[in-house]
Amino acid sequence: MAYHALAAVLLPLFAFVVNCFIKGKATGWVSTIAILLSAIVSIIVFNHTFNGGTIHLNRVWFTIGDTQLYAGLLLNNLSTLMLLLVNLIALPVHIFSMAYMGHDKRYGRYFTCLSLFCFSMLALVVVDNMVLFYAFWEMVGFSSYLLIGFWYKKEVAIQANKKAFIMNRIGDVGLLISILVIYAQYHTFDLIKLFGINGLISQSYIKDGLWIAPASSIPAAWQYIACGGIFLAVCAKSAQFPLHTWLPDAMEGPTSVSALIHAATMVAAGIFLLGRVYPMFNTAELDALAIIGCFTAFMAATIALTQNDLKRILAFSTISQLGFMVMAMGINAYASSLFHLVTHAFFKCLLFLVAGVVIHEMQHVKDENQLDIDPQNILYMGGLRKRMPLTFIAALIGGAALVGLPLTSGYLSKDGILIQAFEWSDTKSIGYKIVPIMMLITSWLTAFYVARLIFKVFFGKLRVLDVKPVVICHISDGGWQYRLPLILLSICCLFPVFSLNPLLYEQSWLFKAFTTADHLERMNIYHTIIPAGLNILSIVVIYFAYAVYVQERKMLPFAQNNWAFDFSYNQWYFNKAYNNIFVKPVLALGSGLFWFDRKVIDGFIQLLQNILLWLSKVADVLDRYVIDGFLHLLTAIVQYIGNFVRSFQTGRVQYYLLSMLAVIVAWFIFKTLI
Amino acid sequence: MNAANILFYIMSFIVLASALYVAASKHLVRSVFMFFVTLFALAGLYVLSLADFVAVTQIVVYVGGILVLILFAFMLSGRETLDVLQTENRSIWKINNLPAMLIVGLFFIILINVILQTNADHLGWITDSIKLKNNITNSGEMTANIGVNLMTRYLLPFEIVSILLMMALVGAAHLSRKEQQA
Amino acid sequence: MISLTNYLVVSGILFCIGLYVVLVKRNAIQILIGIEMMLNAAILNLVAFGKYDKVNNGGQMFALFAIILAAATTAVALAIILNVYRRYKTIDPDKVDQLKD
Amino acid sequence: MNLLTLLIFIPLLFGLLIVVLPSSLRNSYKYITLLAALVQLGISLLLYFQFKTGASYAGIDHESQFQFIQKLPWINLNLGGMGKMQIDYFVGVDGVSITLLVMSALVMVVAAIASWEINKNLKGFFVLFLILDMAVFGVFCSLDFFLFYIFYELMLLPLYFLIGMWGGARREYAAIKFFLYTLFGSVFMLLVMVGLYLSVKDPATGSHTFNMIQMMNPANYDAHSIFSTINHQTIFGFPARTVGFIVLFVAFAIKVPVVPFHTWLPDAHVEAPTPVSIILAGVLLKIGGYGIIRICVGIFPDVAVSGSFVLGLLGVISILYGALNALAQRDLKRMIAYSSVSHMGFVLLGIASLTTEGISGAVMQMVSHGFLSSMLFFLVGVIYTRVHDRDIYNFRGLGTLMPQFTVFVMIGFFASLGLPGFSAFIAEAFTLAGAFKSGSTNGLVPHWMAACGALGILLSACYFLWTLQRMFFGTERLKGGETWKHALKDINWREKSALIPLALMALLLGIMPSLVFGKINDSVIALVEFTKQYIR
Repeated sequence: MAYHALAAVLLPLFAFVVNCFIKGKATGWVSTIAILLSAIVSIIVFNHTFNGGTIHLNRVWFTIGDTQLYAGLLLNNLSTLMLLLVNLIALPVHIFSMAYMGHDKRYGRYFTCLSLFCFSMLALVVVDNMVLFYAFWEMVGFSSYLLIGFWYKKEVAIQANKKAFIMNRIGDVGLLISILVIYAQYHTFDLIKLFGINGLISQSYIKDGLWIAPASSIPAAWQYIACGGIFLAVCAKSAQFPLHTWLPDAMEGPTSVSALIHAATMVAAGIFLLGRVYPMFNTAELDALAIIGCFTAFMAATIALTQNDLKRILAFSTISQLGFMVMAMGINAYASSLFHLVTHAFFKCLLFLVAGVVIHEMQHVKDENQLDIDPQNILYMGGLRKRMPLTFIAALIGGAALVGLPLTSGYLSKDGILIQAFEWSDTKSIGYKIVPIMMLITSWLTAFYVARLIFKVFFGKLRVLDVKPVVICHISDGGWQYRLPLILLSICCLFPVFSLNPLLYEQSWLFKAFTTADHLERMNIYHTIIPAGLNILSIVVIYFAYAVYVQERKMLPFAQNNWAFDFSYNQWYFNKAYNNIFVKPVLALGSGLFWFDRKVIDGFIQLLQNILLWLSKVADVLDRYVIDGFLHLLTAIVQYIGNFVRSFQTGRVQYYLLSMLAVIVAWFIFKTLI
Repeated sequence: MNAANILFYIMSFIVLASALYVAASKHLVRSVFMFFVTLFALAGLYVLSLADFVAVTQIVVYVGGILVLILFAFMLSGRETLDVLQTENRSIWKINNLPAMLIVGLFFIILINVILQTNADHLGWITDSIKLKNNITNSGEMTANIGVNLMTRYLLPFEIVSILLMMALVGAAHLSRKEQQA
Repeated sequence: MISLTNYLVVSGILFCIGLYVVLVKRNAIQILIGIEMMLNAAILNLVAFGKYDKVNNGGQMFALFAIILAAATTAVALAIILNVYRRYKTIDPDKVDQLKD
Repeated sequence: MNLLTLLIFIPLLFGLLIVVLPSSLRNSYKYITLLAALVQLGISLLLYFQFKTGASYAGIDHESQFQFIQKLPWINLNLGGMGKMQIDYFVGVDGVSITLLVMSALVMVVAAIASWEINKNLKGFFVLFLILDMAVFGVFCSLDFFLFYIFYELMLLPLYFLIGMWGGARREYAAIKFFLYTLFGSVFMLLVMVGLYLSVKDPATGSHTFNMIQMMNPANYDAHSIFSTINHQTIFGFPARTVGFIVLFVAFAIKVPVVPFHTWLPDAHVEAPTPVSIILAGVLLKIGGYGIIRICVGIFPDVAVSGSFVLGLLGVISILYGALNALAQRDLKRMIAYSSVSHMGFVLLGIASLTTEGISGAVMQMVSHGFLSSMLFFLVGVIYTRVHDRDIYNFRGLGTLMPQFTVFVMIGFFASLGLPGFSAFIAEAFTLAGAFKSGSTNGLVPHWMAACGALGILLSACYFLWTLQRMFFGTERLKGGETWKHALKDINWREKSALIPLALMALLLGIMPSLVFGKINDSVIALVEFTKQYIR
């Protein structure tokens, strides 16, 4: 099976290499066929491996000192699931892209990068050691960089990809540091040896301020630093506070890319990392994780309320949902977190593809009528329900899943998280209650902004007409390349795929695969009250949104000129703050150091040089005037005496007399003194 | 302090003052005439040191001879010389004179130094001559004594001087004659 | 009695003045005057010391010879000055610094 | 004929050929030079493949374990009462030098290709180039300190002239600065060398020797000599061995260059013509690192152990300082020069850790940086020869004008900033791994230094990406307008032929690091073992 998995990973790489050398439409087919094959292989792998124990295959990569580094595959439930998931998301996106990017001049380049991403992502989920994990972790970031900046002439796009890469780099450095700390502590990079059952991590403990491992011990601070590094990596990749700001900007890339990378797969890699290294964390660190996730989820949801850019709303909702997953990890709801990861991947990808179709059609409208509008702005949309029914239905399904309405996959995973959050808070002090409560509020906020999005886009009337009364518009669902992915993904958003019981998340096969304890025994009040309360209130909120946006009733809290709106609309001013707090000081530090380098260090060298020059001049003077000068002096004395004597021979009588007298006087003085 | 002393001081003051005037004067004719005064006063000093014959000779030869000769000389040399010389505008304090003054000053200090060190009044031979009554007093017939000495003791120098004098006169006459087409 | 030292001091001053005149003046005749002054200073010394030689009268004798020789030199010098003047149209000794013409 | 000797003196032969060729054939000089470099590359590859690995071929402090040895008596003077003077022509390689040899040979080929742009005084240029070439290989191969020193000094002179005569506007300033700096280092090195000579006795002959390998054995030191390992002599009140180490270290630190001895580097790089920049960055800097490993650590392991904190600190400072300075640059070449400072800081950090990972990583970083910095300087040269401008702000959207060039730039930049898959990633990761491990095992370099070093990776991303975004992306906007637009043609076959091998090597080493690690591993283990006895 391991070789199957290897094939699944290498197929996109093969497509990438082939695409490097060919051009034109063929590239799309190469990539799509590769991902199709890969998906088929991964289904086989999944069937064989899921719940079938761990498969580990490795070969020596290289030897350094007496440490041998292996390159290998590690297939367990988590990686097999991710392998399948990535392929299942990537396949529709590839199909979608063939149409979506069909008219782009750099079509070939797009699929080349897409294949590179798929390879990196697939490799990331199956590798068995931390070095390779880091390598593909960063490769994923790199391919995302390439794809965000795909339209490299667009200034915002290249700003965004730079920002994305650098922010991810912060996380990468964190990850690198924690990998290296772990290596220093355990002398191995192997994931199984480290995090497996009875692995090295589970054998180590913190005692008396020391982090004691079987091999060595270092101060406990380094355990926190290692975990902090992983947090940082998770925050960067999964766009959690405080490193979340790159994700909304990353929406400058093609929408299909956003669907694949920035909604479903790459951003989930952070959660996947948490899943991989889960045994490392102690309670305090998990609490921190829960708080980060909770805060991010809430913050992103509030921001999503006011955004007008279709993709940006979805981006913030992604951040929010990722916050849910991170929090779930933090509250020990490991299985729910991964469950939500999977369901979220499907419905968010679906929503992005819907957005892609809408944007594509709006772009057509814009091009055909030469309008000066932003095709992504939901304020210009509306009433698309009738023109693109399939898309509308897909959006409804996706939206319902995102809100967590019953009968969708989102209901299963999200409610599971909420229920466990309440259960978790019961075991903690009262202050921790705020976490589940905020999550609850976030859920309602989610319901509101999803409703706002759908109502604005699909209901009412086409607001482009406000800009220009008569427009040619051929808005439709598009060809099969659009329809097929939407249908596929919509199906995946419904409950039967995950659980036969639409109301009990515990019965999902996916959930069961990751839990050891049987949660059915712990049926308590939360299990009924939360889903019910949540959904009822969600429906209320949706109706409220309907009232505001479709029936256009004026409601007081929706004035757009208060500080709360500004705060939300400007994304809590994070960009500005980061620019002022980090970017500018670092640049200033760079300039300052350059000044220092020029003036102080180089100045010091210049000083030395000048001293040297001065010394050499002194030596020169010595040479010229003292040593040479001595000879010159001799000649000069002779000459001077000659001249001196000659000067008496002026022929002037009085002068002679004067000289004589002077000599006499001198003689007398001489005589007197001696 | 007797009359001789007072006279001596007066005379020497005149000598020095007139000599200084000569040195300082820019006017040639004036300085020449001032030189007369110097010479006269000197003659007075001779008299004070009891050398009346020398004093007379001084007046005769210098005042009567040399100065007249000088006056003649530049009267002969023509008017324009005088003009040039007289308009010469030079101050004694000029910087050019500074070395000369310095040297002369130093020389003077040396001279004074030597004079004071010599303590001339107590030189051996002078005290001897006072003891032996060999010094001239204002009682004696000194002019006769000079005459005798000239003809006896200093006869040879006297003759040589007269020959020299004659040669000088002849030479001077020869030099100052108008040159013909030679 | 007038002290010999007084005579010597006066003659020293006179000598120096004469010397100064000789050194400084730019006129041959004035230089001649300076020379005469120096000579007179010397003669003054001779005369002053001659006071203590009653028998031989050495001091006064030499003073006489000196006076006469001074007269002779003056005559010759004046003759020379006249000749120089005729040739160079100047009697500034500084400007007469060529041995040949 | 010994292969190493052949390798060292091949350039000299070709150089002589150029000297005797008349100027009318001046167009052939570059081909001759390229041929020399290719022959050298061939020989070095032959050496590489013949190089035997295994614990019995580790080298370091065992003379018999070196390979391709040639040892000829060179200057043997009987000084009577003073003993015998023994200077050998002694060359040989072990794991540390073999990879650097191959790397240098390849960089030399690239530099020879880059020399196409030289158009004045060709004979002088290529003869100096080949002399430099010879000296570089001599330095890497010589095992006799005297021979080492001669080659070391011999490098200086051609470089001085190459920068001073074929350089940019301020070439004389840069050349003098470079010359003074390096001369400053090497003059004091001479003193230490003589001191070592007087301290060490060859046990076989009983005479003083310059043999570096004999210098590594503490038993060979005279008990009363200045660098005696038993009696701790002092110089000006400082322990003599410490002083010796510091002097040698400063000499090599100037080459590396380590902050604060680095300021010659930006100037020299900026003013040097492209091929010389390539050699400077690709090869010369490595001589510093090589010298620190072979000589500073090899001969003074006791001091290296006790001073490793300072070494590591300097390394970290170099990493961060160089990176921050690079961030402030407008001149592309200067930016890359500062990035070299930053990247070479990893070498020092790795060496300071004295762990197998750290030293292997350091050697890997040297090899990797050899390829990558050559590539980057070559890329700068491409732009500079076209429009004679290097200011980052004067270019915009080069990606549209020169797509292939941009691809190479991206490869170069991303490889340099440590993208996995390229050699720099492996090198930097393992340097840092070694540094971290050192804190846990031998305690030489504290953990926080390694953590700070990791920040350098972040900063390198900042300045490379900024440059990339500023110069290559966006809509095209050039300072020179249409003239530049015409001048900025995409790269030609010659340039590609230089860039492709470098990019491929960087990629290959990133995917198969065993190409380097396999050869150096035994030597590195031996070196670590060798130093271990001094760690308390």
